[in-house]
Amino acid sequence: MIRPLEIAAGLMLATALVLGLVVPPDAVQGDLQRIMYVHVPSAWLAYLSFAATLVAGVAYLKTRRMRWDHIAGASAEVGVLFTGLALVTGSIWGKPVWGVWWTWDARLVLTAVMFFVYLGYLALRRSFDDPETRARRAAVYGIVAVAQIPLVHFSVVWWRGLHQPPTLLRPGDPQIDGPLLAALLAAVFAFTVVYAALVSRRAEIARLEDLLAAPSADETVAGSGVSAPPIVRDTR
Amino acid sequence: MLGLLRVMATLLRPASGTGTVLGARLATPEVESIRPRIGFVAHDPALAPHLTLAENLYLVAALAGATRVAADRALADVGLAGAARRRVVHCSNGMRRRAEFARMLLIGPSLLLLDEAHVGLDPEAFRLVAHVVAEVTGRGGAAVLVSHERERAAAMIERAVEVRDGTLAEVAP
Amino acid sequence: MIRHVTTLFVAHLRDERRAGEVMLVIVPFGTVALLVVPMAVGIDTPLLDRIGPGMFWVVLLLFGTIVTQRQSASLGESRRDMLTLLGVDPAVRFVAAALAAALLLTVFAVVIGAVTFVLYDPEVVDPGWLAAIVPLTCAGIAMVGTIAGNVAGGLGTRSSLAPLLVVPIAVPILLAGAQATEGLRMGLGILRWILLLSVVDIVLALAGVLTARPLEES
Amino acid sequence: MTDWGWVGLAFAVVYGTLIGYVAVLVRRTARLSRNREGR
Repeated sequence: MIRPLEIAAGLMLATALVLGLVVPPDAVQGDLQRIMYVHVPSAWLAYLSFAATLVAGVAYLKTRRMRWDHIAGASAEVGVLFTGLALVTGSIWGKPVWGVWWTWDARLVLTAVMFFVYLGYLALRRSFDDPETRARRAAVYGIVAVAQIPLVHFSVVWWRGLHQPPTLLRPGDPQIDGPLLAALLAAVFAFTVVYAALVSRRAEIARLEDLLAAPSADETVAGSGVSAPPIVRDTR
Repeated sequence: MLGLLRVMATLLRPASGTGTVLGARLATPEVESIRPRIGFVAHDPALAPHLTLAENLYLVAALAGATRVAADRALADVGLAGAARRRVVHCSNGMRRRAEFARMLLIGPSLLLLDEAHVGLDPEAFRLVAHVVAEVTGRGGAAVLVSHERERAAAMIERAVEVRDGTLAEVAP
Repeated sequence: MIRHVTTLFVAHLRDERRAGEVMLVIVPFGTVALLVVPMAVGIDTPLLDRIGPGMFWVVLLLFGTIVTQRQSASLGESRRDMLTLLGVDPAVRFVAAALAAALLLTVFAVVIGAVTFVLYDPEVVDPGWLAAIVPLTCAGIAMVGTIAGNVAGGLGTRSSLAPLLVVPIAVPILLAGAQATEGLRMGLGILRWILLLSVVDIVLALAGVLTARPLEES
Repeated sequence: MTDWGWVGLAFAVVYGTLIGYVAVLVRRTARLSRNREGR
């Protein structure tokens, strides 16, 4: 059963794909600039998904409802996917333009650092089998990690400086306009809807997996989580 | 059985239902005021491996606001006066278990929770369990002893409760 | 409260002095790392002079993380329960552990600093500033490491997972330390790196204290 | 490699990965709901 959100996401993705290929090439960079239509949305989602993981983590710690933990985990997994894509497309853009796969551009470095923070977060989540412990520990690390992101940003920017041409990673840059801007915004919007659809589906999977793993009510396991046993008077 | 003991020790939040320990409602901030009155001896002893038995007890004394003299006396009471300077890593399991009993004597809890405390103890050490329990109940406190060997503990039990597939059933002691 | 911190702090240090894991295992390991680098990059002295300080900071971060994950830092579950029942606040446990780690890291830094000086013969940098930069970076690494240790507490994979949790978010600490020393060498202003380091340490101290309690509930 | 070659590569990587990930999610959902009925 495919949800309406997923149909919308599919259609918008298709439109963004077509738009990205048919709009006229950039006056300066030619067709290469089209890579922006996949790179910029991915980079944007790298940040968005991390923010969502933070918010969901805080919400879990407040409400203790597993729903939030599932969203936090799902958003991190989808987030690491887009962060990886942002890095790959960044390299694919860099090779023809600068002749190198990797440039120490402040934003690429920041994206790479976030990529590894995500990997740490996901590795942490996989290490726990008790959902409660996993949710709590992941939420705490998520908060600490995201609290560091602005500091990472400052340190990298001070170190490398922002002397990169703004069109490389800045969405909606004044230098591109008209149809090119429309294609870029369409792509960013489409990818965001795709992100939402993927996260909701992945969170659903996480919920099912937790249900499957949890011992059902009648299978009590002595020594681990103890369900509240009624006191029964039984004098033998 | 560790789960239920840890709930009673206010260390594990009950998944559902409520209860009170020493007058404090579980899973509420109230428990923090009664925690110092709870003594909990779990399976593996709460001892720093590289510190000596005495140093471990002095640490507990410092945190619980007791004196070093009291710590030495507690060690002597459990027959570890001679081994006080020995590092935990060089002590036998029996000696580590006795050090745990010394810790209980030192902090003098109102609620004593012993999880399989006498498993694998020689008879002489088993008498220590009775001694520690008596010390707590003597002061009007309560002791909860979890064990598979009911007969051995029978002497010091007033009430017994059995766990059968998740249900607690009170049985004759 | 302060008494609890000092009591636990002293216990951590005595535990470590007895175990000797930092001085007899991690410090030698850090020294070996500094020894093998020239084998890889060549022993062209001007090059070594250039990369010396950088190697110092990398070894301090990577092996410093191992210092925070040392055995005597990880209290077993029963010892954590004992401290909880004794009324020791989880935040106090964090502060004591982080302080102990910071002190051990500073000692570690001084030793590998000396080793770097001997092996790489870098240009002498104003020790006055270093005396401020090194402890600040050690405090930062200590706090991130202690938080990561608590987050990954009780896991068999802790010693490999914790470094992955620490290093990416410790980038500002590494950059501040390395760029500050670079600034000293080139006579550039380093105040902003010292400022960044202080902000990072404050944020981490707050994060450590505030997350201590949620981490501890089971 | 021509400009269009690079563009094609970037699009293929991004859209290919997304479709691949959707396929993984669909397969996992199917396997999970089958397990839940089976219990």
